[in-house]
Amino acid sequence: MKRVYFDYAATTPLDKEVLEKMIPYFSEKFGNPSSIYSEGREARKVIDEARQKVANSINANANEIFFTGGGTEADNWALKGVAFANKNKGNHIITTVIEHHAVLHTCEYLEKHGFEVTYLKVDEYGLIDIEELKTLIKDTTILISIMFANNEIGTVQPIKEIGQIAKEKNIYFHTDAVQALGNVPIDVRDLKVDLLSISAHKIYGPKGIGALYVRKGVKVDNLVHGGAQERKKRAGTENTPAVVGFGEACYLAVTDLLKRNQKTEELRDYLIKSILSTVPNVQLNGHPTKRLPGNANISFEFIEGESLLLSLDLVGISASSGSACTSGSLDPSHVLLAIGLIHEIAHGSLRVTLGKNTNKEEIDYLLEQLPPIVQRLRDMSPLYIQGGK
Amino acid sequence: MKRVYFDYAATTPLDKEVLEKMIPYFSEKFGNPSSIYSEGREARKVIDEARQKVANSINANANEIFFTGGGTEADNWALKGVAFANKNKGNHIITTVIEHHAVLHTCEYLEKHGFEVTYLKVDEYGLIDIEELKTLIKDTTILISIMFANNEIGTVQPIKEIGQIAKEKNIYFHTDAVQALGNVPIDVRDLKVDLLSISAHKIYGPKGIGALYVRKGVKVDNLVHGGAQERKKRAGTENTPAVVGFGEACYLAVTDLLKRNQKTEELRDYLIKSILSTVPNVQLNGHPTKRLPGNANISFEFIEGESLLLSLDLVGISASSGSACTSGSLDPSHVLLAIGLIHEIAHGSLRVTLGKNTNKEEIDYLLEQLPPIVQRLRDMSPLYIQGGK
Amino acid sequence: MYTDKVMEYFQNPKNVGEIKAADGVGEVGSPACGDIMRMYLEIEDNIIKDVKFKTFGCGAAVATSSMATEMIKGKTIEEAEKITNKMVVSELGGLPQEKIHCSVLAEQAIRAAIKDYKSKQENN
Amino acid sequence: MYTDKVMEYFQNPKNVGEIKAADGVGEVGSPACGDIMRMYLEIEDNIIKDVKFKTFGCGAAVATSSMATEMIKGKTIEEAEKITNKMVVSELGGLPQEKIHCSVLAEQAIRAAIKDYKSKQENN
Ligand SMILES: Cc1ncc(COP(=O)(O)O)c(C=O)c1O
Ligand SMILES: Cc1ncc(COP(=O)(O)O)c(C=O)c1O
Repeated sequence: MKRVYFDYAATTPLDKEVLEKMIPYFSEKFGNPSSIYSEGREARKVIDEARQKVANSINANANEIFFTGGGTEADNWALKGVAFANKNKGNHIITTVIEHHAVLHTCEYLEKHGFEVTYLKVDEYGLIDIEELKTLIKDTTILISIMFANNEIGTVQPIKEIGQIAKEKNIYFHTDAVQALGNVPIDVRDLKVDLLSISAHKIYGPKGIGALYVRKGVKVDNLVHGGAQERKKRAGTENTPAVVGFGEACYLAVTDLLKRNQKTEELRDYLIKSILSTVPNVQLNGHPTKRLPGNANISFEFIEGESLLLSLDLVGISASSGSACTSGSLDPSHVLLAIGLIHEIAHGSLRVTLGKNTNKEEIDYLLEQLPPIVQRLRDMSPLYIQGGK
Repeated sequence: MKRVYFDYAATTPLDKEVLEKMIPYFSEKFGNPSSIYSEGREARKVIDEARQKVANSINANANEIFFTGGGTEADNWALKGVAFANKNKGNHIITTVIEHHAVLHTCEYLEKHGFEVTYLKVDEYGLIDIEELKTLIKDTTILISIMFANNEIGTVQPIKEIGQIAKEKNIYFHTDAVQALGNVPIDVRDLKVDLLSISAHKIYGPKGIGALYVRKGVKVDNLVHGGAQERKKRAGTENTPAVVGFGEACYLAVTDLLKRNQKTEELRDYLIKSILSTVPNVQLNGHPTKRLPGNANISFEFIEGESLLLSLDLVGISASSGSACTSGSLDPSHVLLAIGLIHEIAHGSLRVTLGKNTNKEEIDYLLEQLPPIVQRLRDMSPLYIQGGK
Repeated sequence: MYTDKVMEYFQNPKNVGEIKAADGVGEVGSPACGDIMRMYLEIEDNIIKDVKFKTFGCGAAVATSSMATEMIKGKTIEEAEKITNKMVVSELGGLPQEKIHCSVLAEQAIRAAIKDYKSKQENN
Repeated sequence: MYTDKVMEYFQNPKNVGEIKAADGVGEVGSPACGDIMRMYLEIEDNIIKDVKFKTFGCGAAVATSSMATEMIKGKTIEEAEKITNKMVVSELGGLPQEKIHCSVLAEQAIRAAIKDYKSKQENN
């Protein structure tokens, strides 16, 4: 059976072009970049080049880019690193209730270690309130960490405004841009961001590598201690092929970004409109316009997400849900609850995320398969009464 | 120019066979293993299989293996994780002065966070004294972390005896086995090890992946917070191709281990004997027999290591040194100083590490090139007086 | 994650539906926790003549509902009461650890429906 | 990490050796820190007629020693005293940041050798 992948927000296939660039660094040019002989120098050189490409993709300087083992590590590092390095200035951190777990669980950890964390709530579209943010800032606030774009509902925050406020108040501003890179233009200077997390596998790069942008001058403790790699900021033998791949992926991610987005948004809007107009008792989650170009998140009343995913999988469609069942917990997505969805609606959510090669045929296949599946599950549901609630 | 690589302790080329197994998981079977659709389930399955292979290579259970971003992260996790999770029992940690920086700098970090660390010294061969270890144990000792085999001088510690003592005293025992895996048979049950760090790129596996063995029942805090991956112990999207490669590399690393070691040791002993008998004013560092099969570490009086490495590089030979100059610091290797070498001798050390494909021709090429280079550098050295000191 | 048998029961569940004038109806679970199971029993001479279910829930919830209905159909009430979630799970060839709680729901739904039948009988 | 010119000077250093009855000898650095430079000067009529060096140290130390000797050969003492480590580094086309300290050694060695020459002159 032909398969159609609609979960690009979860992970993307490694671009063949990117893999090509990585291949030589696995078995032939495998030298440790910390070594001074020719194999090592060669590795060092391509790492420097890749670092420049990553930096270019967010308008940073190369020496502000530090490679990590992924987006999660970058988030952990940003929060713990800033918190512990600046605890003499204060112990208060502001974040939001809809952050990725990489940020939320790190905040919980920090709360156990003497920090106070305020979780900004969001409106029905998943947007924070800038005015509320201002009122929450205290003398002890040392860090604001607000995600660039949400991984579930795709809502894009007013990053520039937040950066402005943080700058005025002299507070560090970190943003988790794992979902934003390659989907939204990012300029760390213009946005006045101090720290920013990214991850390669979300932009057709390799898994197991990410980066933290740390603006020059920002005080941040190390997270991973050891050798002198990454200018003594992040220890561990450099993953040369992954770094090379990440550099290339970043380059491709920002090339023709706006043109690509236009195409993606058209397809995505066609998808959303079609579903909303053909399937009753559905609702779009997230902001109607301030959202990632490839993100559609729709709740189907009366049915549960995992059943929907399994049914789609059986006809060759891969998508994701905010249902708890997939993770074995009982609560559905904290993001869907945060935008005010009641439990059973949150359980019945479907996240369809489009990639750069998604085409209309794939969307049409989904549009053909989805309604009967929803109907079948509704027919099976004790919550469903023909013709609505 | 043909190049001869003698720095297998720094990193190894990815085995072509291993790369073959990884390739499908980059661009085709790229699904996120946490997803429930077919692409995700497929990834989950191969990760489970790889975990079993890694477990088999050290006689652990699969559910005691947790993948990390490398050996450094595994060391950081083991030490910080055990320290913070058990601080109600005590705050004392015992390690050695010759650990890798991944352990040493983590210990320094822990000292800043209220832990007391005792650094066991070593004898002229780099061995710890078991009796001394016993006397250092206190009521507050919660962790002993002693490396399996040293990365610079190759000395292999009496791990089983340490495990026995730790067990008797009810203290957790961690060992950094990054250099040991694939070179020494490892059986965590027999050795009574509670935690053990390994890294794939040292055993012809991919860079950017390692693992921490955590014996069932050991209390350890998380290091990287976020998603529910690795049974909620280590967050971050799984690096499927790297995991698959690590599994395969572990399998190959322990297959025919003893036969491979015999060959390697023969070559290594031939190398050492030849240098010691043809070049005056040299000495072997590390233990004569209790050492890694592929490790030769030799000091050449009157010359400095980086010059030696550069000269060797110019004739196509890659090797490593304990000289400080390579790292930009002034002090030479802490390991060489710990075994009692004076500074100028430590600076003039050469580490030659053999790999599984190293052959006699390569050794002979080194033996042909090395003596005139050493002589040339000595002739340039103000410390050298013809015919000895 | 699911066995082929679970997927087969998820894809082609037996006994989905309602029984209009059922002799016993049981509903367990809650929308909040993502699983609701409603079971309808038709009982004659102490024998479960027919059984139907409706389930809002994950794949495991649907499959266990279906399997449970099959296991009790044609059985006496006493026999049906002895069906445990473990038996349902083992008939399905196992469930992932984190899904075991769904099978408990099936067991509870049967008991709730039988209880409902019994209380109706008493009230008669 | 090193420029081609540094590598060229490392591989084929000029003026390696000793001057038996040198007019001035300067040694700087210490084995502990991994760099020792010894410089020998032959001076006639205030002009550096010949210069030789011996160096224990890294590639940068060897290359800067060699370059420094070339830069002062044939120069007056006053001119030689004006040579700074920056000038040596720039002649070599740059050095990695962490190696700049090696070039300071070359500057110091020249000054030490000239000082030795001057003190010998005074004692004469
Ligand atoms: C918003 C966001 N932050 C962080 C992460 C974690 O990144 P990684 O999987 O590279 O650890 C993800 C994806 O999983 C994400 O979507
Ligand atoms: C003994 C030892 N421990 C830890 C490490 C760190 O491993 P990795 O480079 O995978 O982070 C190394 C190698 O660099 C090592 O030799």
